[in-house]
Amino acid sequence: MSVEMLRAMILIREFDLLAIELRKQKRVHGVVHPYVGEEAVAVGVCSALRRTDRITSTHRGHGHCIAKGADINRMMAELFGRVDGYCKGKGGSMHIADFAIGMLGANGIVAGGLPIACGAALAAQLEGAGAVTACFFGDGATGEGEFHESLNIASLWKLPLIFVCENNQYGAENAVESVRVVGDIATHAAAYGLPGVTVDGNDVLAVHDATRAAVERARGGDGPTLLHCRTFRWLFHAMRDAPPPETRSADLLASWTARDRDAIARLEDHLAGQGVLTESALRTMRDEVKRDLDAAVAFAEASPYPDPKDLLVDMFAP
Amino acid sequence: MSVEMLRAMILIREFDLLAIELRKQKRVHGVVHPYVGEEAVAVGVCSALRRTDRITSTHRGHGHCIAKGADINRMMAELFGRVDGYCKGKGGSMHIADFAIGMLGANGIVAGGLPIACGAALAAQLEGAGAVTACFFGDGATGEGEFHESLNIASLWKLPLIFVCENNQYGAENAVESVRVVGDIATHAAAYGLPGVTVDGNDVLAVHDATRAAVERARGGDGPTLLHCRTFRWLFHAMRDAPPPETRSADLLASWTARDRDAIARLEDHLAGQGVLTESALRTMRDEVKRDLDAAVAFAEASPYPDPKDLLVDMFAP
Amino acid sequence: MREISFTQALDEAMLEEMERDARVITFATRRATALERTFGGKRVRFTPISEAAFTGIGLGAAGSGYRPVVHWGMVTFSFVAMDQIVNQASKIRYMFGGQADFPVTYRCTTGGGAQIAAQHSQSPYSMFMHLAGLKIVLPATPADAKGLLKSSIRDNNPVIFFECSRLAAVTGPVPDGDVTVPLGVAEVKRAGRDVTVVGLAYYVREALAVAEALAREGISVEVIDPRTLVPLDVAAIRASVRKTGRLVVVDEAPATCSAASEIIAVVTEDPETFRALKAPAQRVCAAPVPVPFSPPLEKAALPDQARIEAAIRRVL
Amino acid sequence: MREISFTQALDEAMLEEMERDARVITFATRRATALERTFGGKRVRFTPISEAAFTGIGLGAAGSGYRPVVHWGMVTFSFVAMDQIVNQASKIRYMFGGQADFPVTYRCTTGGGAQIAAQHSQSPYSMFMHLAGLKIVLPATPADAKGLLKSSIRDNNPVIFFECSRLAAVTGPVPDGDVTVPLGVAEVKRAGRDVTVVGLAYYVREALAVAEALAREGISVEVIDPRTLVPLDVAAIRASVRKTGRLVVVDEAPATCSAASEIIAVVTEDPETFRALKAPAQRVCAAPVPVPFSPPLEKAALPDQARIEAAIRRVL
Ligand SMILES: Cc1ncc(C[n+]2csc(CCOP(=O)(O)OP(=O)(O)O)c2C)c(N)n1
Ligand SMILES: Cc1ncc(C[n+]2csc(CCOP(=O)(O)OP(=O)(O)O)c2C)c(N)n1
Ligand SMILES: [Mg+2]
Ligand SMILES: [Mg+2]
Repeated sequence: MSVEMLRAMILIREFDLLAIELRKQKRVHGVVHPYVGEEAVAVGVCSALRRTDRITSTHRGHGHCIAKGADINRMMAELFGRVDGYCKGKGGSMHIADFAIGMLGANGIVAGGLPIACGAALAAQLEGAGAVTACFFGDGATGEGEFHESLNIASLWKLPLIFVCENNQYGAENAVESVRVVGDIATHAAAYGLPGVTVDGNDVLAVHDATRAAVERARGGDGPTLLHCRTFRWLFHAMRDAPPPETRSADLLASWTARDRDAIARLEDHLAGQGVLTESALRTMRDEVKRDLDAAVAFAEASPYPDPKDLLVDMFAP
Repeated sequence: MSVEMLRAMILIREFDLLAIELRKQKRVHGVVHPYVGEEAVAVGVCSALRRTDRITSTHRGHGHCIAKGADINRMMAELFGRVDGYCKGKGGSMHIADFAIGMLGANGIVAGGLPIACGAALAAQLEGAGAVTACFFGDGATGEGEFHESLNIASLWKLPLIFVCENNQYGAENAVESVRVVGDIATHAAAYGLPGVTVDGNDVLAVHDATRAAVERARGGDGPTLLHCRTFRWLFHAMRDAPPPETRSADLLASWTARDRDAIARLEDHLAGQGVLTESALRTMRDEVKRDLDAAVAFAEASPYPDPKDLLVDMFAP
Repeated sequence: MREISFTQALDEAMLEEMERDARVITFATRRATALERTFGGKRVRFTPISEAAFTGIGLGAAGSGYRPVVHWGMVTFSFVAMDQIVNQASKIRYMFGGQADFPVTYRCTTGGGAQIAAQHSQSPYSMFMHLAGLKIVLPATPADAKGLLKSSIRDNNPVIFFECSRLAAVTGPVPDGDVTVPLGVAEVKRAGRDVTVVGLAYYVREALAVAEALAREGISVEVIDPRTLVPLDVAAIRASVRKTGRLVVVDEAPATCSAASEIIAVVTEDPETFRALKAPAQRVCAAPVPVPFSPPLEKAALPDQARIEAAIRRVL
Repeated sequence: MREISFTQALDEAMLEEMERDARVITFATRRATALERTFGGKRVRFTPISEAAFTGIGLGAAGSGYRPVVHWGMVTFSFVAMDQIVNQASKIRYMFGGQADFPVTYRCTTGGGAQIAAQHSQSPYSMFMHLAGLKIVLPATPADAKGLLKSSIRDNNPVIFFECSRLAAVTGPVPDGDVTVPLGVAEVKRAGRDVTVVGLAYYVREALAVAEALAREGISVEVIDPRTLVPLDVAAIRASVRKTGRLVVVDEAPATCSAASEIIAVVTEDPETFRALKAPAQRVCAAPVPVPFSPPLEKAALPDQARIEAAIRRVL
């Protein structure tokens, strides 16, 4: 399982690094919000979920998709704006969804996914089959009213939900300390009568364990948990034609990207230390990831652009 | 000062009891939301404010107006829909304001006044003359996102603001326990890094003291306080043509309206015990209140309805 | 046929649809006591005053297999939830490439005339019509209310269902049994030759009263009730105007960018209908002000029979 | 005259107005570094991502003596704050009987064309126009952007100032010094005889390009830029249509209940203008879909020169 987690984290990182290159080359369109550095959150959480569990995501959603098991071919085709993309090219990077695997969509609106996640959790509660929903959002989202309303109602209704705050220390250019007074986002939980847990978001096993506990609680009918994952956005907030210049200090960046803090390196070292992963197995894994990504790009480029005459298709359900 | 507080509380109660009668008689229009039973909150808070301090109010706003020093003639004329009303008849019960005394308006939107109060507090902070703003809202308003956003930003900017939650145990027909898990609303404060204080909202002196402390903190530049006042709505939520039937238990009502819990009776007894208020002085006070209210009705009825040709007046400022 | 009120008709629709389909659930800030008794607290909930959250909950539950009916209370309160409506509900199916359906119905009351002033007397359906992606329903009679609410709940898309407050107590004949009214089909409430009056909600009644009065003078007024604003039955409206050559639209929303503007635009831009138009089309709408509280001002702000009649006479 | 970009023009307006009046303050979720350096962190703030709160803060500070300029970022994010706009800002002065003024300016970017898909490509000005009580500004050139932003900040009412994203980098001549452009005055950007084209924002440019091309064929197109949508310069638009007898309105919002619908309605309902109208008025608007991501679909969804030209030919 841990090896699978490592593979997923590497794939997420390489996917986004590739997306940046493709965007620079103008082969993919729109905006790219890289998840590089935060992989342990998506993978730690989703590895504790079942396929039938659901998630909602954010503008920075590629990692959540991959961690929940999305097909990178169709993701890549969506970035390329092609008909074989998850949304037939209608959505793009910020609106990838795969309802078949319970990925209910990226979302361009900060905190916009939280109420929707509550609704999915309500559905699961009514279904009674023990499914849970995990809902990803950033530190910046804690400034929004929808964050508060969702915590309140989820707690009141004991919804099977895990609120996953990805505190990557920044909302766009603003450091989290500059937009809220209390650093520990888990402190919000108390006023709603639900558990608030802070974990090292760069320790995928810790995230997994904390999620598992929250999932058990949720499946047991005891309601939601607020999981606060401290992590770091290695790269820029968003790019269109070119990556914007870095404005944060080199020291800060170095402290988070150091081998002992990088989630991927940490898991590699951990698995190596346990003797579960050899140097050559890791090399093979990285090669496979690269091959899969090359194949995804080939898949995307082989897919046609949507036909303008299909512009009105998908508007209203029959 | 305590005698003034008593007078204000009696005036508030009698004003609203009268408004109910006038509404039954269809002499005033629209909706009436009586503040009966909650008078100690408005009076306790506003007695700790200066005329140059500001408040924002709610749909249940008559008490806040009177406590801040509004003219009951012009209030009454507004309920009657007349040109001498505070809003020239354009606002009615839910939209009374008197900017001259810092009463920035009742508000028909639950939690809608909180951001506006933050704006007034920001203005005061920029002015630097030490003015503060008090912002009234109900227990039901704590379900709204604007409550959360306002607490966060006010704390971050150290706005000179007192958040006054009037927990009257109900939001319309719903008991507060049925819409939130944690009973003590002051617990929200911690996650924003500001003081949360719970007081007996039927003890006007306690409310006054707690407000004074919060005002001092605000004037000193240390930012907002969340003041949670436990009180009770004696009557129905709202009436149009007739008061709706009471759905709450007689025991519950009796426990809150008992002499030792009624804010007005308690202050009467306290002042009598201290020898500050004789029986006859009290009688005189009550007679004066009645006379003032009769005069207000006469003032209102003497005032004409607005001329329909003035329909477009007041739309845009020159 | 039974005569029941608009409100009773809506209550019947809810009851029957919840009986018919166990996936129909409902919530609002106000308790729906009768429904709760029948269907239990799992399917019938009351919520904290958190419109943004429970609007999104409706959408999320719809995308996960349920058919929520969410009552906002007054349309006023929907503005607290506007992110979920504009940025999510109206776009969610299309932007995800049609991979899931979102059968959620949002109900709300609308309109003025009850002296509850600016914030509580709004009629902003055109704001929602402008958003491609929502169906918009606005019934004018108890029978249409029941039949359209049933269709809305069965529709597989987000629907906003507006309930005109002044119609709540109005009674009318409502067929027994499971009778639906399709979305997107206008009804000619009265046939006529000389002028087409398109009325919305309460103003269908008022237009009919004016038509009745003018008939005595030999003026023949056709009254059309679109019943749904999205989809709008453009064909029916245009056909009527091609017949009468004259158009008056009556609604209590302010005129600017209103449903009335839209109806005039769809009539004017169609070559054949334009050629048939013999007089300037007229809007009879609210004055461009927030609805004032004081009765004489409120009356002056809203359309009435006199203003409808005057508009008809202007175009004849 | 200097040639500067739309964005530079707006920056100049902010700088000059903040210099001119110490009561002008500004906030947004994004840091305005240059302004902050000049005017300090008290007057120039960045906020948490809390649009509802900071929209109301702008209103409250305006009612307490300041002149806030609040930048929402994209208009998309204003929907989170819609309660403060619809229920508060648009009604606050009137419902309080005019006892205070609320000089607050809300800025936001708008429009599609950058492959950022449904949520981030909206042009919903008509939703705000419908609300009686807000002034609505939509400039098309750098000079108008600067002059209108100055007027908006000096106006004593809530103003929503839309900044078309596709114009941000466009340059044009901007007069030196303190030159304002009044709200409510349209500009004839090109005079013509045969057809009136009312273009909004980016589509003023596109309409001008089409006019230029058609001039070579001897077709004389008048291009009108309303510049402000509330107040709308109805007189100027009607006068032009009375002259040309033909109207095409071009905008990138979907057509339903749009500014384009409104312009057609004000033209059609005026007897004299109606009589002058020789052909059906035409809307050239976005397709009724959320703006799709993929470039060929997005292109198909939005108006372009070919569609403008086709509409002009249809009415000639
Ligand atoms: C309601 C809303 N306001 C503003 C924005 C613009 N915006 C996009 S991402 C972002 C920062 C979000 O920060 P955070 O929640 O911490 O997520 P992160 O980008 O760090 O993953 C902002 C302000 C938005 N998308 N939605
Ligand atoms: C945003 C919004 N949602 C719903 C309502 C309808 N409403 C009016 S008052 C009220 C209850 C408010 O409860 P609370 O905040 O406790 O104040 P109280 O009435 O008890 O003073 C509700 C639901 C409203 N006015 N605004
Ligand atoms: Mg962040
Ligand atoms: Mg209450």
